[in-house]
Amino acid sequence: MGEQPSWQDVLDLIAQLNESDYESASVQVGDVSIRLSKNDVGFDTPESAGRVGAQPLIETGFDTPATAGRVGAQPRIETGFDTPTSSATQPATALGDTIDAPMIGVFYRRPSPGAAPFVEPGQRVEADTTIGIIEIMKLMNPIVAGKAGVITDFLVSDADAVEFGQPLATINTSA
Amino acid sequence: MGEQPSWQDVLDLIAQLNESDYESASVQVGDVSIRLSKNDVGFDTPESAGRVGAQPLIETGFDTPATAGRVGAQPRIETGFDTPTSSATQPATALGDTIDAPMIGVFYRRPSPGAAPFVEPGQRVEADTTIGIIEIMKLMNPIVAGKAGVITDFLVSDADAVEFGQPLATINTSA
Amino acid sequence: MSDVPVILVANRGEIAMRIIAAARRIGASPVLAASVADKDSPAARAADRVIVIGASPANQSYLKPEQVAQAAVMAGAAAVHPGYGFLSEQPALCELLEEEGIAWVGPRPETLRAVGDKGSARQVAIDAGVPVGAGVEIDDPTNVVALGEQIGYPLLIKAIHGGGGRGIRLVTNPEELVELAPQAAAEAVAAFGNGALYLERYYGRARHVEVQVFGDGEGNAWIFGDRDCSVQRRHQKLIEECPAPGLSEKRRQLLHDSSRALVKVLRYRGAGTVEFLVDTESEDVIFLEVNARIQVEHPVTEEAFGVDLVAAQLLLALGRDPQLPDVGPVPPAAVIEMRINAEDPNADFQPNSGDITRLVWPKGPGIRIDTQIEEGYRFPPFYDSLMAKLIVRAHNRDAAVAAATAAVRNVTIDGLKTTLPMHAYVLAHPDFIAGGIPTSWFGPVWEARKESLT
Amino acid sequence: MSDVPVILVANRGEIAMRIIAAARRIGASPVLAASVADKDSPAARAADRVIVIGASPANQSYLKPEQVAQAAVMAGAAAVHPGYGFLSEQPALCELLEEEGIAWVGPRPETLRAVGDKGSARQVAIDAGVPVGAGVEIDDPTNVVALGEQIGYPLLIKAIHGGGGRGIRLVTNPEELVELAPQAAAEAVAAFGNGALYLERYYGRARHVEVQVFGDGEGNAWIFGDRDCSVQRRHQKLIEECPAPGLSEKRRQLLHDSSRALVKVLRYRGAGTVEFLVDTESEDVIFLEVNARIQVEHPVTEEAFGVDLVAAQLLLALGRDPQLPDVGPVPPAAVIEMRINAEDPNADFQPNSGDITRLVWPKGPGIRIDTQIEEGYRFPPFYDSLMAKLIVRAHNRDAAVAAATAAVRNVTIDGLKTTLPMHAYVLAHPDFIAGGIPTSWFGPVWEARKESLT
Repeated sequence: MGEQPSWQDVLDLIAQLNESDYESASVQVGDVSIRLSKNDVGFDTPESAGRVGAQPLIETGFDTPATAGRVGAQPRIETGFDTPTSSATQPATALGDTIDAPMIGVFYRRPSPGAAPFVEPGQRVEADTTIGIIEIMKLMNPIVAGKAGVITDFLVSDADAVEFGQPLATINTSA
Repeated sequence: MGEQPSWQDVLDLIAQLNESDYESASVQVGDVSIRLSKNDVGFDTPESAGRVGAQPLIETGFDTPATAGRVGAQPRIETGFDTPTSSATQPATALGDTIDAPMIGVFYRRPSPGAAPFVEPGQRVEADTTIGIIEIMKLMNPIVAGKAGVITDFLVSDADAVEFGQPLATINTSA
Repeated sequence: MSDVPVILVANRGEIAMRIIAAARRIGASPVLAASVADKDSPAARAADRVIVIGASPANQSYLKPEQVAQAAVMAGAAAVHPGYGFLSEQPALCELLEEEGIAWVGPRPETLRAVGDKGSARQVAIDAGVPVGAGVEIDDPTNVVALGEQIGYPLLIKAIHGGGGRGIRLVTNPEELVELAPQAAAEAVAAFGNGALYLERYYGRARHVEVQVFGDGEGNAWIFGDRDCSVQRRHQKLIEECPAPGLSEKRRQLLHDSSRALVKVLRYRGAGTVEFLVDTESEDVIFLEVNARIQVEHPVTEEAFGVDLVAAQLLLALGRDPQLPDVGPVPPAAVIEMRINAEDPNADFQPNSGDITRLVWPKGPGIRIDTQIEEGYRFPPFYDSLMAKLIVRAHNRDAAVAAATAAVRNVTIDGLKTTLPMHAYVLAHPDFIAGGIPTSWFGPVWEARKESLT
Repeated sequence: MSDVPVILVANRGEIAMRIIAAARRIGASPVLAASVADKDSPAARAADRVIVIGASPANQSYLKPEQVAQAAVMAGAAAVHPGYGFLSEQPALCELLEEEGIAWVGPRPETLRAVGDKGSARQVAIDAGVPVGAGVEIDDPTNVVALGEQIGYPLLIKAIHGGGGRGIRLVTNPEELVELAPQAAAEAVAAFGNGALYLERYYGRARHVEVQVFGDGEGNAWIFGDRDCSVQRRHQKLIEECPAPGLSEKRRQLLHDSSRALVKVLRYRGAGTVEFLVDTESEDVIFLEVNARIQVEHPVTEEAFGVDLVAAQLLLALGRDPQLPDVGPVPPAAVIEMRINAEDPNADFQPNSGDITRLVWPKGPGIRIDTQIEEGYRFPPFYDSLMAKLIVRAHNRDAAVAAATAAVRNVTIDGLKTTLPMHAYVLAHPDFIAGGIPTSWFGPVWEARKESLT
């Protein structure tokens, strides 16, 4: 959602949500935050996000402030992985699917230094196409795409350390 | 939302939400925050009530959960006193003003047992009209209305213990 | 009426939290008497019930004996704990409660009176055989040499009708005394309408050492060691520790025996503190006063000896066994308390109030935090600046200083200026690490630091 | 690279919080290696950085040496603390880290191997002159009377190739032994393909007493007293205390001296525990095993002696002075730890997971809470059921039991079933109050309670 919603958008959304079956709803777009609840459990403060009842109906996919503010100086890339709801509600056509690291380690896009990359952005892959290697304590593990589509971008550089679940690349599965 | 919602926008929203099934609602747009609750449980998390940022723009006047849920078995009547924002935004014609206890003690509506009450509901009072007595450790303190108007109701019974700031009576100052 | 006794907590802040915890420990029901400003405070939420006794300023709420007594009646309280400060040493509330048959968690009103006045407290100490400061009234300001010799130098000339630090002169030798005494008399006549003067020995490099006592009200005493509270700024304690470091066995015994004698003479009831001045330049030990209440710094004693003094106070007030052990004069641990105040140590300790936006406490063995504040708490402007007490225990003093240093480094309080930088500085100072600094130490040291920074 | 050493915390839950606190205490930077389930946990928020090492199940994350080692490399860790459980006693991770030049917070890999196997641990104990249980192999199952006399009754017949409790028979007299030995041999052939049998003395009413050691890696030991962990259900400790109550001076010395001898023989490095079986029906004391890690119950020792064992582990691993004092055999306080598990004691201790909707801890002197949980925390189903440790310290055991009772009463955990009711019951039981119950005590007592309720 590039632009901020208008006031009418908010009213429409509330009307729409009221007709829905959701017990509670939380919508945040930039500075605009809307939270609704049909039961008496109510909403969570930022501190509690990720805990009780903190499954937001819609979220923009960034880290919540509670998380982002607390992990210290080392920046992390953890864009919403392990949150099934977010990928479920992400418009696939807009952001595309991601290929996530199945293990912690060092990601290589090439079979060996100086060699050509396994795949390049724009290239079509099948589910079993190797897109890179993750090295963990000297062990090399080929990483396959896991789904068919066109690789649209790599989200990590060659020889980057990656954590488990970290998105490695985006893939357009509709293409 | 570049512009802040107008007051009419807020009223519209409240009207809409009132017809909805929501027990509670929270809308925040920039500095404007609207939180509504149809029951007395509300949606504040207990920790946040009464603290930073917990000054609701509009509140329906019940106890916040932090107070209501935690004070134990003894019920209290503390309808929003000491919250200047609430009285400032309360539509005077709807709820009426209150006359609040200026001290802790035992409230008496009569000068002595068996005597007629100082005032009855429906009666017109001036600012200096005595409406009762508060006894504190054997000391009797006359309580005056503090504003002119018509007493619409007494909120405590004769010989009730009252706390500082507790509303004793409602008064219609427009009448 | 249930059989769970109600304890009315007639205080606020960290000590209200502390009393509530003690009430819960003994199975009682804590009810908080709160001002409007505190009616939704963490202590209010921790209590079983809150009774709003008055407006936010303390002189319209916490300092009103009738309002507190009324709340005690409304709460059906079995006992009222006044904490420290406010009405804790005033006979007025104590007596109002006695009339209502509600127990007062503290000494008898006559004890409060006997120790509440400097003159009468001094007389009680003399009666108990406790060493008091040498002092003598001047009959003739032009004939003072013999009196000066009697007291010893340095000494202070004080106007008897002065007060609050006014009308005091420091004299270091007989020549000064002869010169200044007549001037002081004349000035006292002009300032106070009365020229009466008093000579008192001055201890410029004395420590503040106090003894924790607990009396059964019949003359028997538990003595829970001593505390050093010499890190002071303008008579405000900043850091306290238990035991007092570097006391000789003889001095320690004098302090403890003197305190025990005072408890006996007063038939003292409950927790109290006997404060002494312990000179570092002579062998003198001087009685200062009796604090007839629980003190801010009581946790260092609790942690050092493994006791719960506040629970013991409540039990005694309810007519039960306070469940206190007999202990030796020196505890098996060293404990340091740092008072974290909402004051800016780099701006003359100016108090500030506002929102605590982030709060992280250190964790781990031997760390205790006594506080009311929490993340999001709005620190109110109406009351004193004590935010929290950070208490650290270790097996000996060196380890306690190291642990305290680490603990201070690992506190985060955002939103307000606090005294934490001052604590970090003092804990790292070789004089403090050596132990046994006098009360006059902090002021110039902190000033010198300020100057070294500019 | 900064000069602040990074400590990788390779664990979760309360022990992760504990290690993070110790890292902060020594001025190090804690980085948490977390599974996906724990990446936003309170421990994750308390750390300076979180590295996601694998999926939620422990066998895909916390139990993978390569993944933890990789995280240590990525973190730039100076040392890795494995906590307890998981990889804490596995040489594998230790050795991977050694190759990378990263310190392992624990004993050397050869020590882990030497004490990790029952047989080799027994041999080490014998070499150190530590009493081990009497045991003898049976050559001829039809000729066992002399062997039975050698061991003493009651005794156990064990199939050497059995395991997991199978192939074990309890024998109380020679006649039973003569009758059962040939049967057991035949059954062992049938069940395990090998009829070899072993006789071992059986202690039906023994206590579990353990000694906390800390070795400098050169053969020298600090001994930090003993702990009694006899309140057990199916070999799971429920309540631990320090010191072990009612030990004679002679027995205590045997336990401590044996532990010191083991440290010397092993040139043991860091914190460890030597577990013993202490019989209540004889004078026997039997070595059980060495736990080559920090233990769940280490806080009772820390609180009793005023030390920080986890900080000491980190300091030693970083090549620094662990800053530990020499202490006497008996601490100056009594401390009790209650393990609060997410288990329903009224439903066969069935574990449960879910949301903690309300959480209130008791406060006051001598109370320490080691936990990761907080209000709103979703207790995950993937790991063990330990939610929190409630640790209470007082000046003696009676006061500690009373304080523990009050503390348990003042815990509120809503949303999950916990073992709190079990703790309340045990703390009020005259056998526990008397002290010195055997490990066989809890099972039948809890069963009897259940039956008395129905």
